[in-house]
Amino acid sequence: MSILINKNTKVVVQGITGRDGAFHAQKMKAYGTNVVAGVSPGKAGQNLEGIPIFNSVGDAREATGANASVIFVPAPYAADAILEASYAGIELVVAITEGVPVKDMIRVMPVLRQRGTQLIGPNCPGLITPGECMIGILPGNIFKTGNVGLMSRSGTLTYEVVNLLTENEMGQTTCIGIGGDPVAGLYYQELLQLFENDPDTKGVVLIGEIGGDAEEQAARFIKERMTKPVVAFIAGQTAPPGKRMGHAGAIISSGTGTAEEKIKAFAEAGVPVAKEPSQIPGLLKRLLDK
Amino acid sequence: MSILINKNTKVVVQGITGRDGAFHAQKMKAYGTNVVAGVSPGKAGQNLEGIPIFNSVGDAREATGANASVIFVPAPYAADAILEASYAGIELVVAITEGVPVKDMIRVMPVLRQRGTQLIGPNCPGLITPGECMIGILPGNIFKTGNVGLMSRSGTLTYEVVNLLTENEMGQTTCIGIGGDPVAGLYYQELLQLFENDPDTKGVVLIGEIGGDAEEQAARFIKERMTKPVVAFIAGQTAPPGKRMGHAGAIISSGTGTAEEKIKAFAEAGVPVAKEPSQIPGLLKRLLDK
Amino acid sequence: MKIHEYQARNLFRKYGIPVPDAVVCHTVEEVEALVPDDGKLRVIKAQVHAGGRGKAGGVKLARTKAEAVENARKILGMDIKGYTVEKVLVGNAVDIDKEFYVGLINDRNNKAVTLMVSAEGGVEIEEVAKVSPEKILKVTIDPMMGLMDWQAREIAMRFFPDIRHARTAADIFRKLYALYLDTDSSLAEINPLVITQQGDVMAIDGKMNFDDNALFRQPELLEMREVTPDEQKEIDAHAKGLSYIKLDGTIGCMVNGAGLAMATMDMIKLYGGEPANFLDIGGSSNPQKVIDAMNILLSDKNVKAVMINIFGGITRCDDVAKGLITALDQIKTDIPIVVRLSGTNAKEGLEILKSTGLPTVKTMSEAASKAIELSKI
Amino acid sequence: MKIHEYQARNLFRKYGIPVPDAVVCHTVEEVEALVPDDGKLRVIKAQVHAGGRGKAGGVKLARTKAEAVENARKILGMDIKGYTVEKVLVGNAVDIDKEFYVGLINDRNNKAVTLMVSAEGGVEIEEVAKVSPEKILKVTIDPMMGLMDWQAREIAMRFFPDIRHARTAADIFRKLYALYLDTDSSLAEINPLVITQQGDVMAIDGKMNFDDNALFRQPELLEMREVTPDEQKEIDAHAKGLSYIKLDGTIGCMVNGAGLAMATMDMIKLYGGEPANFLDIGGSSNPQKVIDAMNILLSDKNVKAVMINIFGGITRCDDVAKGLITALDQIKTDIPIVVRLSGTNAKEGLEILKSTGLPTVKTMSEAASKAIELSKI
Repeated sequence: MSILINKNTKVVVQGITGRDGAFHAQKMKAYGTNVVAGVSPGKAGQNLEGIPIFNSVGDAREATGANASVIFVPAPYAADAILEASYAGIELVVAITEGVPVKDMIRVMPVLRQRGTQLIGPNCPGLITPGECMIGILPGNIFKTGNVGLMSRSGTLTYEVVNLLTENEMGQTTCIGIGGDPVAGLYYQELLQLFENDPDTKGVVLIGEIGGDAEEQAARFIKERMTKPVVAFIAGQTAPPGKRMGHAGAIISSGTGTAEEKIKAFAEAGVPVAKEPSQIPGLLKRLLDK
Repeated sequence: MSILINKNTKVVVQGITGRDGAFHAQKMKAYGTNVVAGVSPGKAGQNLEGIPIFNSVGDAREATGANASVIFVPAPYAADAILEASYAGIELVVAITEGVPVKDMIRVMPVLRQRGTQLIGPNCPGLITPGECMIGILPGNIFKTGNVGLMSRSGTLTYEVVNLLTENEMGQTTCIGIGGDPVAGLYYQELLQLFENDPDTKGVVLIGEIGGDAEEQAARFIKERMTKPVVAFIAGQTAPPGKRMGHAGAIISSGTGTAEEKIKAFAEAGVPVAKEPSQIPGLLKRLLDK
Repeated sequence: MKIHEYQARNLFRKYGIPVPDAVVCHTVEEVEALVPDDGKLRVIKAQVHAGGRGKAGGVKLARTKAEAVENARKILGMDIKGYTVEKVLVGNAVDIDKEFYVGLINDRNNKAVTLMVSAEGGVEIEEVAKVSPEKILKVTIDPMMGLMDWQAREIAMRFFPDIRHARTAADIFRKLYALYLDTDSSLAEINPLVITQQGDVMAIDGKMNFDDNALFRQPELLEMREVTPDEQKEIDAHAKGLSYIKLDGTIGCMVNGAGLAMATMDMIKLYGGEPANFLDIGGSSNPQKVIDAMNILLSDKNVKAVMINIFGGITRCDDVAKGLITALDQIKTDIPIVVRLSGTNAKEGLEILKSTGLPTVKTMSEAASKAIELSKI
Repeated sequence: MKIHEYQARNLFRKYGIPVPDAVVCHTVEEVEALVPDDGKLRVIKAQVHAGGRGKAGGVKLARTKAEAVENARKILGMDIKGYTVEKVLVGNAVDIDKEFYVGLINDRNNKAVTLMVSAEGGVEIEEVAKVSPEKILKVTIDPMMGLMDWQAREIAMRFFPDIRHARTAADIFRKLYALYLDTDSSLAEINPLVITQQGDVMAIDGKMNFDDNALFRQPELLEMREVTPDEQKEIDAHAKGLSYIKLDGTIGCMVNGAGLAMATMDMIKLYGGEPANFLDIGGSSNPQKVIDAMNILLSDKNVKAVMINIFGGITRCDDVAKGLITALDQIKTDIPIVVRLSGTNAKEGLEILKSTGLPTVKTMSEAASKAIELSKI
């Protein structure tokens, strides 16, 4: 078992003829993901290394039964691509695109809610259920099947942590990069709930960042609802207030969103917070062995 | 029994300090309608002949438990008033205001659908359950309790017909003026369904007009779903194509919406169509006596 | 409210919808002055608020400037369905490869705006709708999201196999929708939208109507308004709180309420007469309104008898009767008038009117028969 | 992106939000020339991208023109939190009866724009939020419907008992929201919004930030952009595909990925050092990027050692190693450099780097300790 995606997930790649879209479509396929279609308006009938291309997500879904999509279209058009997927009936949309205006995402959100579309991202590396399905730009080779669930706002930091887990023989059910943007799709709480419900997930790693109060909310959620152990890590403890650290999401403002507050919230929820990534496997193992 | 309103309906009057609002609020109260509140921003604490005035529909609803509202505010602000009522949790909104831009109504519709608000109008005379509750500008004295349901796109034509029914001792369960605007709230089909479900309603009178295809759709609905007898009348048989007859809704265009087509549709549904209003009571009586 | 093709064209241009170059001319002299002598093929089109101007000879081609002047001379001043042609649009003709229809309309059933596209462009869409409705693609536009990029593109790709054409067409759909919303339009058509032999996608002819209820917030549209004398009469009536439409019969009618007014006209016809007009005086017993209404009514020389049909609702019939007496005192006319009063306090009202010696009746049917009878004397 | 108060003021004006009369002056001479000698009370305010300018002496009152000139002289050229004051706003002082706070912000939790209003205006809203959050009314704006008329009025009526004030305030809320949307804003504040003793409602001071991701479609905002030298460095880095923020420590770091870069800085601190910067080179093994990054890094004279922290994902570590060699060949520096490679093909990468003689390690912890150690030599 896993959450959100598995070997039955059928993926359509939006923007498959772009540089990144083409590259990662092939990477996903090589990993074993069931990439059933690509979308590129005006290129219907062509194919990319055997992946058939359609004019629209609607056409792709009708022809292939795709139920998940991954978006590589440029930022100015990304929100529209999300809408297209949602209206076409795609259940899970993974938006890799970086730099999507916040206003566009705010506009999209009510539609997704109404239509019951689940969104990961934008500005995220995607998600993976090791050995079954990888959607996005994750380096599949560092993941390993197992019983740890992982969610993170960062990219390479996630890989760093996954690598440590894998090196310590702690494989993963599903790992999700939720993206660092201020307004994004599925967030810690929804994913924590999914991991709580997934029988194969025995423990969860939560990788947070400064900015916002998503980690504080996650901490409260864990305290109230989670029975499974969670270990956290917060990046950006030394970041100066008001400075952007690469992600639009990582701004400390209004006196909330500091690493101290987040660490305190986790402490109150009984969630151990690793001082450095290398402590994570050990902290989690201790809780799992209890 | 009746549909939509009865003696338990609590009405708030939006725009109660305007000329029409004040006049008809008192008329409604005089008829016996339970007018519990009026709204006029900035005039909270005042009252109109004992009807307490509030700053907003939200305040009025909270204080009085109003579950229906009637709108007399001027056309440019009418759609906003409908939204205010809907967001305040009012279940039935009756918009009397004439001249509301169609674009405003189109904008309002999805909100009403999402929030489950029922709308009558705009540009309508309102509705009445004789002896229990009158919301709008209907002349209460011509109505009489009984078992005929009536719905109409016109104002005075409705009174004409009601008067004939009443003179013929055929009282009414509920009479609704649905308004003549191109985009309006509850329409024939929804109301036919409500009358079909109302045990006290034994037969229905449908008064239509040229323009649109609401009557054709109603005819299909009657054929497929109604067990109770319906008698129809269509105004505007002599109207020249393309001319506006007072209501924005009464335009014949694109070769649909003519009286002939509507009459044909009713004939196919087995619904007798009166040639002139005075035939209506007789036609209905014959069906009820069967 | 309607506008001319050239006005729709200006709006299209303002919104970035491509149209061929053209000039509006009011006189033959203007055509001489404004149309260059460059040997280009041009189209001269009458600008009137009437359909079917092509069949009426209001659209002509010109291969030379001389021919353009000649044809403009023929069209200017021409009568098309009762409208005199006061302007022509002289535009560059384009080499059309394929024609399409694009339209936006307020859709009563879906309570939203509907986009219609058809590959049967250049002909009357009403005909297409009747004969082969399956050839018109109809898409309801979500009022919350508008016409989305992907959606416009998906629709365009069904009609334009070349993606470049499809992208331009999608862009035109979206711009037309923006124009439609911004101007409180009730109908916006491009017919035809064409692909030229040079591969350009552009709007050749356009039509727009607007929601009269929204004109209060559309000052720019009001400036474009042009009215015929008949329309002016209707507008003047509206300003007085009356709704008036002239028709061709002999029985003038004055009614309170639009539905009842239509039913009154129908009844006149049913009883063998022909209504001279639609006239709704609304819900008021104000004598001035009755005077205004009667004046408008009687200015129509075809009227041989008048039927006044009032149903008393909130307004009581006795009040209406008093208003009628004041009004009829001021209006001296030989045209016979039948008054029907019914509803609230009808008895009292009829009693009051007895003194006038006017024929009074209690039902619509009686009123109609009586008026027809009197019109034939 | 941030703009100055006077720029926000211009935007307010454009959207019909009332503001007091004022002029922007760059020099004392401009103040002499532009400020009339009318005896009106004026406020001279430093225009800098820093908060707390009042406390820093950047805001002064002037009762006469002479005093205005004098105070402008004091403020122009002043240093506020590292920013030199190059402009002052000289505006008419108003007689304030009551002050309010109004703000719009992108709300992560509700995934919508939130309107905040407080009767505690004129002070730092962050303080109010900390001390008495119940004094701030927060309303999430439905992205579909926007800030509706009735809603703005209802909110305004809670703060302004006089309906005339409430209507003006509601109007200001709606205009501010329109401005916010149109400009892809991420923060728009009026603080304070005041009622004057004359009964006018107006915006006295304003602040706006904008979504950098949307600047591509906001050419007017780009024209307003003013950057400090430090910001320029960050912008230049961004243009090269790098994300750079200068800090005050001695350990320069170069990392792929923002989260990992932050974790790297944290680790340096954890191990007793101080990071000199945040520098994310993104996901690429392009040697040019490494060269650019190193050049930026080493331009900071405080840097005593460099820690390169690369996690190979899709990008393989051996490719990165090759890029590093090319880059380090071109950069001659005495500053010690520690390289950490991990992830995909880390072994091969480390092998390749051996030839360079650079200290290479496999974990972040090792890299941090080593870099700190080398920085102290």
